[in-house]
Amino acid sequence: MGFNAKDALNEFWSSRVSKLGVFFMVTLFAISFYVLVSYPSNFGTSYWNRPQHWADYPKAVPPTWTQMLTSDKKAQHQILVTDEVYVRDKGIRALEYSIRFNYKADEYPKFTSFSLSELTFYDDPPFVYLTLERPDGTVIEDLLFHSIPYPSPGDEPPFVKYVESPLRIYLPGSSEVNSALSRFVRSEYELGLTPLDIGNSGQEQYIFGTPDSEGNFDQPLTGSYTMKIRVETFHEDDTVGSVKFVVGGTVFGYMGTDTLGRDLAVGLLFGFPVALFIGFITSTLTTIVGSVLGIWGGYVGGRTDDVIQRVSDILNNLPQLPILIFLVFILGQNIWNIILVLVFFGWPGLTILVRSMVLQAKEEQFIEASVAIGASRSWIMARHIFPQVAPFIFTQMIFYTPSAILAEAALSFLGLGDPSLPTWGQILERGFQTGAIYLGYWWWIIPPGLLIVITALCFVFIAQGLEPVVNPRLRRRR
Amino acid sequence: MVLKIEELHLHYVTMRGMLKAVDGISLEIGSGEALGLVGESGCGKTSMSLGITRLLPSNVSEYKGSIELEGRELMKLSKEEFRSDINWKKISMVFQGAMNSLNPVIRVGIQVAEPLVVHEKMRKQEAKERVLEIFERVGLPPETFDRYAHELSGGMKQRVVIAMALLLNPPLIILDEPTSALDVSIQAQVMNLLKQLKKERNMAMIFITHDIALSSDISDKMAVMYGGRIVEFGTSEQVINDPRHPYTQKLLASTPLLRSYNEPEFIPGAPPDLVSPPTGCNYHPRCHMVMDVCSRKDPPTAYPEEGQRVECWLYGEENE
Amino acid sequence: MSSIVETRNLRMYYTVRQGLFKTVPVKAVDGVSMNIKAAETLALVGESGCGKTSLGRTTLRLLEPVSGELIFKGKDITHDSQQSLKWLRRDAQIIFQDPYSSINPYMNIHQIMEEPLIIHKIEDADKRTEMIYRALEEVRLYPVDEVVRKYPHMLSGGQRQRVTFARALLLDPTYIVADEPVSMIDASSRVELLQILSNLQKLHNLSILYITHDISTAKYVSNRLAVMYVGKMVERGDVLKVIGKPLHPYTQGLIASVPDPDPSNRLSYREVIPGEPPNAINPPAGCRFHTRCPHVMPICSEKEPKLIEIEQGQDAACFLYHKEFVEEEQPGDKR
Amino acid sequence: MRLGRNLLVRGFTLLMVVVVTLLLMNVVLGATGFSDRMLNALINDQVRIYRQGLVQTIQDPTELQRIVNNYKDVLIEAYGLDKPWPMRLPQMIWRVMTFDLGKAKNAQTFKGSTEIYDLIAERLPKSILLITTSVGISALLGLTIGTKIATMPGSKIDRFFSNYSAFSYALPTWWTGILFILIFAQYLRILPPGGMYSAPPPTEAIPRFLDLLFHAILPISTLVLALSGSWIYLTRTMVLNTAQQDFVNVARAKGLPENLVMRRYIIRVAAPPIITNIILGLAGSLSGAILTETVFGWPGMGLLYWNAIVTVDEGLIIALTFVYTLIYVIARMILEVLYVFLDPRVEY
Repeated sequence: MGFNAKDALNEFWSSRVSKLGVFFMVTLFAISFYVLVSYPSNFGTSYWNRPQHWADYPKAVPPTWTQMLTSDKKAQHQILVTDEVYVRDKGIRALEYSIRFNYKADEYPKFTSFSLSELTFYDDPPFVYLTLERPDGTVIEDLLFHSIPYPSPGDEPPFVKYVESPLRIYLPGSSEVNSALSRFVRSEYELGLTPLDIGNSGQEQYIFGTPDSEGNFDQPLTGSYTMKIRVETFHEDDTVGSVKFVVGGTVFGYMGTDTLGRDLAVGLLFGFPVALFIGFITSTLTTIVGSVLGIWGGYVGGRTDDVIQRVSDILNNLPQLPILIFLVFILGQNIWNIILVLVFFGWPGLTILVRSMVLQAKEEQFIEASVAIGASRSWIMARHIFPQVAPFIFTQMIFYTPSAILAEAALSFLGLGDPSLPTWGQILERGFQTGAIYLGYWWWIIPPGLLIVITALCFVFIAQGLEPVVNPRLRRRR
Repeated sequence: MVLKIEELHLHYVTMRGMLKAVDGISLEIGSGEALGLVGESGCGKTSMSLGITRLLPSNVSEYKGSIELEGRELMKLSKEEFRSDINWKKISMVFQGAMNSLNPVIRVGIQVAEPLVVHEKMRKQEAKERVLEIFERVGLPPETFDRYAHELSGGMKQRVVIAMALLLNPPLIILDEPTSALDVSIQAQVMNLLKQLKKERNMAMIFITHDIALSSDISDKMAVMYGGRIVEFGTSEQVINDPRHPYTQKLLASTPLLRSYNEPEFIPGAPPDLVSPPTGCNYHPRCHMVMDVCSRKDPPTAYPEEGQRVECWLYGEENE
Repeated sequence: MSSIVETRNLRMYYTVRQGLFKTVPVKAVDGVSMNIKAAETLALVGESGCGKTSLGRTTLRLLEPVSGELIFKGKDITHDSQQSLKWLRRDAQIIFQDPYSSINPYMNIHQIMEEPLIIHKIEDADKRTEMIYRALEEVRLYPVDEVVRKYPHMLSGGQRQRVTFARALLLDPTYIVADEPVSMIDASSRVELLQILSNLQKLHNLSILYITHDISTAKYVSNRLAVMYVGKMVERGDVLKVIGKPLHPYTQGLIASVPDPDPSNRLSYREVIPGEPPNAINPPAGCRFHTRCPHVMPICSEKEPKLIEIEQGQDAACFLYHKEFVEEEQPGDKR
Repeated sequence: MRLGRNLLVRGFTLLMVVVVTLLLMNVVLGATGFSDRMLNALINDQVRIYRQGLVQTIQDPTELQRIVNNYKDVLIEAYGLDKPWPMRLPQMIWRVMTFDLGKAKNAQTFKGSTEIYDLIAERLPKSILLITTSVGISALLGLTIGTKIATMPGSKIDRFFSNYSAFSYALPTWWTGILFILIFAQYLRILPPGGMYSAPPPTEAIPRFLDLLFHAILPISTLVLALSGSWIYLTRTMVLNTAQQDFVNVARAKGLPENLVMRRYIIRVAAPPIITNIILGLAGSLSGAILTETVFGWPGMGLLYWNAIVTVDEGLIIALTFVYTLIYVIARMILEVLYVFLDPRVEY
């Protein structure tokens, strides 16, 4: 039967797995496209693998949605940032920020922290005041007071600070906060608690709670809070980049965080384009090398063929992973090294297959007919041999894509991934090395593996759907 | 009568629709008689033999009719009864292409001996002796017993396959194009062997071929198949010397003769597509004597002579 | 009449691997001299493996001769390079046995027919189309407009084979090797194809080498008949003479083996050649047929008979007719 | 003797594989300057020991330095460091083959040896135990289930296994292992999360064996899950292909009982190609084993490999790569022998 593109497409589309595969594939591409557009190019080095970037994030907490599974409402980790400033010029010049947030949990936050970045001042360093307005109308005045230290002697104004790393104040570590809270509970609830008592029993319950009849702070006060931040300055040109208030929770984001506080959702998303990139580049290069050598060797025959056959036989007989480990270890953990090594060991399998198909294809009499007409070798290979094996090669290319993705993941898992490009395998490796399995951090272990499996499956499904369409055995004449 | 078939139907389901490979066939063979089943490729000859031996492919959608062997109705037998009583004991078969009929990884002698061990519960040594006897009869040296199929020439393989079919001395043996893969000189040897065996053992044979000249080399009776039906049936003399159906006439006229001169003719057009056959007589689009009625109604069966049967409107009654 | 193709003592061996390192030559064509005249059809018959196909291919230089001479239209082309033979690829064509395999299933008929024209640099697309239409009309593939758009799988075997005929004719060749062109075609259409072939031959004054194992079709299309046995030509001559009165015992056996439709056939045994053909790696010494010959004599296993004229227009290589004519040993004979 | 020659040919090819691997490894080591660094480290180590031995007897520091430098020069010459790396190739290959690659940095045997050879000798049997058991079980599953479902193509169970094989292709072994630990060891707490024996291991033979079995369940299940899918599917395809051959029909026409047809005409004929695919699948099982050992802390060569990577132990990595190639080649050789006996047609 001749090759009919429309029939082939129909046949392909008639299978459920192909549809599933195509659906997944489209999704993968959409996500990858989103990532490519929205992520910075130096994501791996400047964000993912830079601990400072994740300082405000909770460490090793499960995703937010997990609280839907339990009766207790967990404290959601909130990172609240604003650069919307109100400048008050009467009296003391002050930059005022206001952050509204909701607190709905049944437990207290783990901690709170305040940050400020990109401060520029010209005269004396500014003072920072934090005031919290609570849902029940009570106000904790001057919850935090912080004076920015003086610049080093010899520095000239303007003094620019907190650009590389922001000023970060961890509230539980601050005795001033405890004193402020001690004042607050005395004036509001007439409770005599020393700052030391506050610090020992956890200041969060006093910031976020009200006492019951027995004076116990068991239940957090839920509702809308407003944190007012006032930066009092001594020069009219002083500016602040942004301020940040963190309510430390026990659940975070869509995918939770790892022990470094990295938002796993961010890392997992980045894995999409990387996986597709590795898969496609590797399978494309492998296919090109493999099919060119296969067609050439198979058709031309003779000594060229012998050499190609020998080499591919030997390479194909090597156990891949050990050699992969060895080569990547020696050559360096660079994505291109990994891809090149995968291609180097990938082509022989395809060459052997393509060659055997070409040997069969060249027995077709229309090849000899073409020779008899006076066609050149390249004409015959391009016009008569290639079209016969092309659908098969295409399927093999799709089939090889997941194995490249899996191979990279395996290498990454063994600690040989390219650190500048975070992949799912690397996330898993970090999790494994940290002992996430034994600590029960399932959200660190299951999603990356699942994504690898789904991505690989999507290609396998498509290849399976294509197989009956292109398999020459299933597509015999008459 | 050894074999009597009535209204045998065998239809397949294909991607394109229902394929009526065998569409109501009747024939009968007496003991010691050879029936030549002649037809072009795709006319249903091979399906017919599969229908008789019940070696049905998985896509069969309809299989009905009556097959009577030595007075016993085969269609009523269960699968297991058919296997243990009929297969090879009563009907053996020589398939097209001896190369593919032999298991490549088992010594041929063992394959030949198998039916003796399975059906007659013979001990291995005894079975081997019987196989060697029959090998000698078909002209195979005893060493053949321990050979693998790929070590034998085409002619030898064909003899092995024939020996295998003869082994249990069945009353009926079906030969499906047994010589089409062989060279003419070997083909003649095999035909002579078949003729001898037929005479010696008084076996009934169905000899399936596309070559009417070859068929005449052994057949006492002939059945000409076209588009899933037998269009003409009779003794070899009747069919070859006095063909009645226009198709048989043209088929004979299109055969180049070696020993006398004729200007061969051809039949225009192509055999019918059995998924969507023409209405009325299957042959009418190619027939040189086509009439109005041919395209409208199925042709009647006529009996121009004793023992001769033709499905054609030329000989049909008007009231059909 | 002048010869279009002539071979002198042509030999073509190919090698097969036996074991790992050893290769042995198969003497497919082992010293064949023949000629095909202008506008004549020579039928080459023999059983599978006798070298008839190899001989046909070698005359087109699709297989490389190891020795002897190959003369095409008076020019020795035995050793010309493939690059310098482009004219031959235009002037000589081949038709294959299997119509299902001899045209590319991925191309439509127009593309299939266009290929030789593009290769031979016929640049004008309109002219190409015109040539294609004319050729398809000559092989009676109507309606041409529809046929050119079809793919091979939409055609029957006979129609496909007509496409290959038309393609072979496109470049207006003088010589065609037809290698079993009808053996895979149904009996009812076979004759039609043979008629087309004969008509084309007359119309274009073609010289045809008709290779077949079926002597009865050879009788209808050819002027002369040549019989090959294990790489050697054993008999040749006017087709009706050879069939009517074959000289070589092999030809006699071959002809006796072929039945005509006749109900009385079943009543008698056919005269047959005993045994099977020897293999061409190690052919018997002397006359290659002596192992199966009913008339074998001592000399037959010692010397090789020469192919010489026995009767007017009929040559045979057999000691029954001429004990004195021994094939001279060729330098290439000894391994 | 065709059989013997065939085996010889295969043996030769596989020997070539080992040679090429060695060559490839050493060329890469040489060209990247890795072997220079390694040999330097080796020499410095020896020089340090030599110096310590001399410090007691030679008081004069310049004299000491001179003697030590002399010794170092001798070593440099002995190790061939004064020559460019291609000249050292034969020596280097020999070194790899004899595991003469220094000591392991951060691993030792039970008895405390850090010699690479001792380490591998201790770990190898444990890996082989894991690999052979899993390969054996997978092959058994592949053969039984594969032939079974081949008799009912298109059925539910057939479709189930074809989906299963797609899954097992897409499922990374190591992730499966991690999931197993998470489920069976972490949450259900019915199986140990890793290791080969409990600590302390039982001393008596039978409890010891049961303990080993207990620890082996998860790693073996992981490997079997990864391997069996494709083997089942392959067996099914091969059996289905064979079942379509003419001689199977002939066997049925002969009235042979269906189980005999299945055994002698289908499975027997399909066996050689199935074996071929199992041979090819071996490479996969090896890599699966490295990762599985790592995940489960199975103290075989795979875990050693991982340790070597984590501790950047060049010598150990080189030696292990070589050993893995060797194992693979030997396993293939065994299967090839089997193959030659199975298929009378085989000719190379």
